[in-house]
Amino acid sequence: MLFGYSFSDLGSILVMQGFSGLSLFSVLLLMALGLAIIFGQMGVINMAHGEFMTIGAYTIYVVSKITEKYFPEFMAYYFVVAILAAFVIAFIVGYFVEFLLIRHLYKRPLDTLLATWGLSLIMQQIFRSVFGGREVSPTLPDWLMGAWAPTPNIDIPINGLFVMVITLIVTGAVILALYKSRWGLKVRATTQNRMMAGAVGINTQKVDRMTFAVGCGVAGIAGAAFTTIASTGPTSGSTYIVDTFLVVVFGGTASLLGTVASAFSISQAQSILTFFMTNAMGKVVTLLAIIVILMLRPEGLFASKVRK
Amino acid sequence: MTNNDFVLAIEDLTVSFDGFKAVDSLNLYIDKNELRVVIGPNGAGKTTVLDLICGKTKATGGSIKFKGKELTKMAEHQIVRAGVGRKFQTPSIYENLSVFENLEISFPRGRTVFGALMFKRTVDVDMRIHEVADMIYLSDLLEKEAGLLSHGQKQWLEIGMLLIQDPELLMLDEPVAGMSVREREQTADLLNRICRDRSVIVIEHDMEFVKRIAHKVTVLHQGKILSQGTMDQVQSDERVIEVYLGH
Amino acid sequence: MINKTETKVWRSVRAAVRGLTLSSVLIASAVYAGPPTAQVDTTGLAVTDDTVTVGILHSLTGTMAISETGAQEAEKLAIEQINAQGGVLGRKIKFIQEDGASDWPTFAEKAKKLLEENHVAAIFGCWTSASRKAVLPVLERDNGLLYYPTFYEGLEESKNVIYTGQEATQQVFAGLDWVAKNKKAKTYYLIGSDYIWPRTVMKLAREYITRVLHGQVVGEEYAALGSTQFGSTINKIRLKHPDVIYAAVVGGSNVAWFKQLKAAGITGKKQTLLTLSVTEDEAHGIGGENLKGFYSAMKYFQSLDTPENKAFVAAFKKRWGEDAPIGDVTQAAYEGPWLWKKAVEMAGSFDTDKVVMAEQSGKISFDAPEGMVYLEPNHHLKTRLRIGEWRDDGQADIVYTSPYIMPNPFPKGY
Amino acid sequence: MNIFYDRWLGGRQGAIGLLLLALLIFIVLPTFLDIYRLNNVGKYLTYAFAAVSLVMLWGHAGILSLGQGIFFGVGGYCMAMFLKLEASDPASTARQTTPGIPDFMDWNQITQLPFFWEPFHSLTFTIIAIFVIPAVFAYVIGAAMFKRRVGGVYFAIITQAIAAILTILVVGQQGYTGGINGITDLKTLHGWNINTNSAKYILYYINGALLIGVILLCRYILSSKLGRLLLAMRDKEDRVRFSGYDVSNFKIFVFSLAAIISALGGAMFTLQVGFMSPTFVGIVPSIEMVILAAVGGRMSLIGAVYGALLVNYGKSAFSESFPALWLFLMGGLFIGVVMFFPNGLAGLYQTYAKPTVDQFLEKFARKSAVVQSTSLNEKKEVVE
Repeated sequence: MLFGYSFSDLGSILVMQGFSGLSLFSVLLLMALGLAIIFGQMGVINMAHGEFMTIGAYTIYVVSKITEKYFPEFMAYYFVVAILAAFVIAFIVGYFVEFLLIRHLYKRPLDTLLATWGLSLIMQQIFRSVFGGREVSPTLPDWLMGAWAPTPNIDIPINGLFVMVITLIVTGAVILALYKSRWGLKVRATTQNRMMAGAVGINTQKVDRMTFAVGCGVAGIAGAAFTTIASTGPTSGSTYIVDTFLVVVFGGTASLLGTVASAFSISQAQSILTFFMTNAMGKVVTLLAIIVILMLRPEGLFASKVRK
Repeated sequence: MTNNDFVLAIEDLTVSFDGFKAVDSLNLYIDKNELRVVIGPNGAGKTTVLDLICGKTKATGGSIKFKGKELTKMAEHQIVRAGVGRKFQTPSIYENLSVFENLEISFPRGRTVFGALMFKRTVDVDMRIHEVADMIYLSDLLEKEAGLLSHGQKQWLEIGMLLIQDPELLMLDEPVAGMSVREREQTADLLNRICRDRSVIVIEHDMEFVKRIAHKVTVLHQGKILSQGTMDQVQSDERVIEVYLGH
Repeated sequence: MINKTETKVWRSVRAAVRGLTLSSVLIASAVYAGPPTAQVDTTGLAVTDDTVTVGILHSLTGTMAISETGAQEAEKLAIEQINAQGGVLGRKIKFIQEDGASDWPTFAEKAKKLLEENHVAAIFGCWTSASRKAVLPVLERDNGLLYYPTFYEGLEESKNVIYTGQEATQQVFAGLDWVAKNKKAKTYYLIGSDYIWPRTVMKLAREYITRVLHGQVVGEEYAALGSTQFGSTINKIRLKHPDVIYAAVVGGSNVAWFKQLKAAGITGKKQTLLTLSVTEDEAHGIGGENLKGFYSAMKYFQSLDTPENKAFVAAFKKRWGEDAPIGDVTQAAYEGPWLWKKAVEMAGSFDTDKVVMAEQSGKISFDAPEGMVYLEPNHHLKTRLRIGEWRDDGQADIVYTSPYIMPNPFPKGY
Repeated sequence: MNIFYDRWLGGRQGAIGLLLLALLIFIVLPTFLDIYRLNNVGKYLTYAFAAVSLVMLWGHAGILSLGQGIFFGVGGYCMAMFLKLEASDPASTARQTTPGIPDFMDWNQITQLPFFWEPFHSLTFTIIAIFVIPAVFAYVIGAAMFKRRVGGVYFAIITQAIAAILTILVVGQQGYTGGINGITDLKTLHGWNINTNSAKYILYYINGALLIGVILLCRYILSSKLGRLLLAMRDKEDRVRFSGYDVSNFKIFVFSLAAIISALGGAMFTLQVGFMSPTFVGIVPSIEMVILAAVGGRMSLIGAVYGALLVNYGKSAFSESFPALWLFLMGGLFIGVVMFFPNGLAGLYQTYAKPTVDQFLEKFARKSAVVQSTSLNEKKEVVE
């Protein structure tokens, strides 16, 4: 016995606590990926990122309702399709947003902050007008909402596992796309030196539009994944925005690996702290720690030292 | 001969960016009232050396002594106040202020917050500004918005912004880049005049220009000194030729 | 009923008499059922010979719009029904709606506008304690009247507010009694969102559990408003093996909380959970399948099987659509206009002071969807408490109905 | 002419702009608006403080702070704490378990006043605190950030995070802060009832006067070498640094100044609205404050005031006429300003109104001046 708890208890808690840390990690990472592309690579401060997540969430809702109504026999599988749909829709919206709004503002990064804030207000109101003020809840397939119990007193949330898998796939895909594909090369070229990239015949406009759209698409996937663990309402996306930015900034805007690392450290810190102190204080302490570290390393965790 | 006899004594200076040594245990000594030109192929570490001296980049190792004062530990503004002025490669001036205001801001008074708040445009300030403006051939453009000056004039203005602080060591990174032949000559005269009562380090590619001004030339290559001496000595040094032609 | 008609008659007679002297009033009183305006409104309210204006003040935008939608729908429905029955003192009710935008200062500003610019006779609105607290000084300054529908922490009794929702003691004690008796509960884990209502509720619960039920509180925790991560909290709960999880989590957090419970294998089958913050509205957002088997303590559930409620539900769905859920607060909001009507008619005037006098008379009651409710002199309702067990269709089976509970906003010894 | 005219008023153009603003605030609005509307305008003008502070900080020094709400809140809370203590005398709180302490403390089982509340019994201390606390707080943040060269987007996001932390703390520590409800039900200032109409008029005028005062002060600072240095730093930070200035000190100064100005607004807000709540410390209001400055024109002090008035008036007007749609209009406004009028109202004035105004002034001057040859005047107008 230890603090009056049996060791099997403590053991299983340890496992589950570790797991909840990991699932928080995958949540943060998934949120941050899209922004890491848009903000990290393009330097666009997209305050409407949360709303793009919400798009994903509502997509799941709509698809689930449709499936329920017309092909109930597919209820168990619709989620996979829905996630792709979430990506596509968010992607398309992002594409047009870039075309109508963002592309005029590349020279004024701080102004993108204001404009996209306005955009987020508009998007929230659109959600409200279309889906109503109330929260909605997509009917999720049962296999997704259950828990996997390897031992009697360990329960591993399946949706947690699910989110992890998605995160793994998306992260892998993004990293490959950015560092291995031709497109990625163009993106990095453009973001590092717009003029040169243009000079060597890269269609920077096209690249920008794609990059932004992909970032939004990823946000859509994140939103879709969150319907399994959190709420879906007109404003639910906006609650993530600060955390998301912190993850990206903390990781050092330049590198995706940095984003991964920061998401990991933040999530672990938060989940451990919230276990030992109250939920609210845990969050406060984590944020404080991030700020202090950012002051010591203004360029973020993974910024490389170069002649400026 | 002790380091304090030199205006600037750089010893064993090293800086590395993620392993790559941009400057590698460099030793460099500048005399009083000397005009030293530093040349070398791209990536030789010329600009980095200036960055290290003026504190823009922090050294990984080694020492930089200015009149016996260790610079590597000091903050940029302290180094400037100690008497080291630095002009950047691309002219760095306040485009939307007038020439006069550009010089005024650089005038070494009211450098604290409240000093700046209380700063008054007194007669001596005015005289000093006109005096410097004459030196840099801009006396009749004082009210002009700096952004509207020609590239060469901008270079001069920046030099003037340093001169008004009357530094003992002046560092100029490619001062004649983008200048017409006429302007180059004027600049050469300017440099020869100003190095009478201060030491000057110039980074330059244009060999003709270097010939006109250099007392002594240092050739940098891969962060090390390749050769040093008068222009003729350096030019006849086959290692130098090899490096330049090798490119 | 009879003496009311008598008074009506008597009033119109008096009106007629006075009318003789003022022909204009004669016409008025002849044309309108109600007594003349000069008589029913001496404080310059927005009352004409055939209309009276009230205000509706809820959040239509921002995070709180999620919860407040139902309330303002119910208030509009009640007003329409009252008008269909001929209105109040022979005057049709017109309403002006303002958006509190989930922002407390905005609530105050709008309340002020309704009272000082529109001179509304009463305001139906507010949801969060914060919005009510913001509006309160305005009401007291301009002597306005607010009907507040939400179950709340109590500790308040303003002359200018009628609380149609339950105050904390009404919602807490009976529920704990039930869970202690029927679930043989000894150990409790308390969790709420971090603001005044959950903290007050939990304070009462803690005292009651230890002092009255001789149970044990094995854990107490508050989640930051809007936080969506409950992994660690849930693990803490597992470690304690409480008989009952007693929850008052609100807003978006609420949804995350229940989804993550379900996912962690903590379901109604394995664990008793009693919540104070889940009505049919929240259930709609959380998803019935995630609530199945958990319990809510409310004074009203949509599934309540009485003719009055069936009629109300039918009317509500007819007006606001089939899939619109009806929660406790929605029903309480519906009571507002009706209680006001009764008080105004008893007072025979729209003047706030007279209406308040009537409200405090202790004689006002209303046959609401939830059953008879009695307005006590302390501005709160005497009601029952019900325990509902959630089904996966987002509706609850009522498993317990308490006897009537007196409202006690300032409980001694807590 | 003399220092005051040139530097405080900012020359003829500036003086006239200021005069018009003063006319609007002190005469036009009070005559045409009932007290309810005027009180709202007063509220908007407290946001104008924050907007003005951002013009200094963001427009001129190029430092974007998404945390001005922090300081607005600090100022507001200081004032609120004083008023709350006055409002919770033993008599009026007799019903509580512990009479004589603010009601929310009683609800959270706090039995005696926390030490840091004690000094707020004194109005003098409170007023000093309204200036000092934000200044110190800003100094600490500023020193920590600017000495380490944290700037641009990083600074913006860190300030945002700090705002988030403060909100969580204020909401979480409700025993000491009133939590999400904020500090409500404030009644009197030294026995003077701040909820009466006369009081509201007086407060409105005090507020207006303070705002004008702040603008004058900022004008003075901007017209000094310090003002030019701020611009210089914004555009060529390194050059300034290598001209021998300790750039971080200047940033810390302007950041602290901005903090004080915002706090002043917060305090006036509490006085006029009668309560303070954590919704002001948060991220949303902080961003909206930036928007106010942007709409007004981020370089123009007076523009900021008009921006604050316009946006907030629009907000309440929209939300009264179409409650469900005002977000569309607000969002549209933000985007529109950034996309089409990056210099905001001030920019519009510069491009469209100013020429005519100048001409008018020219004529005006000419009338009073000695006779001149018409041809010369024609030239003048062409030049203008």
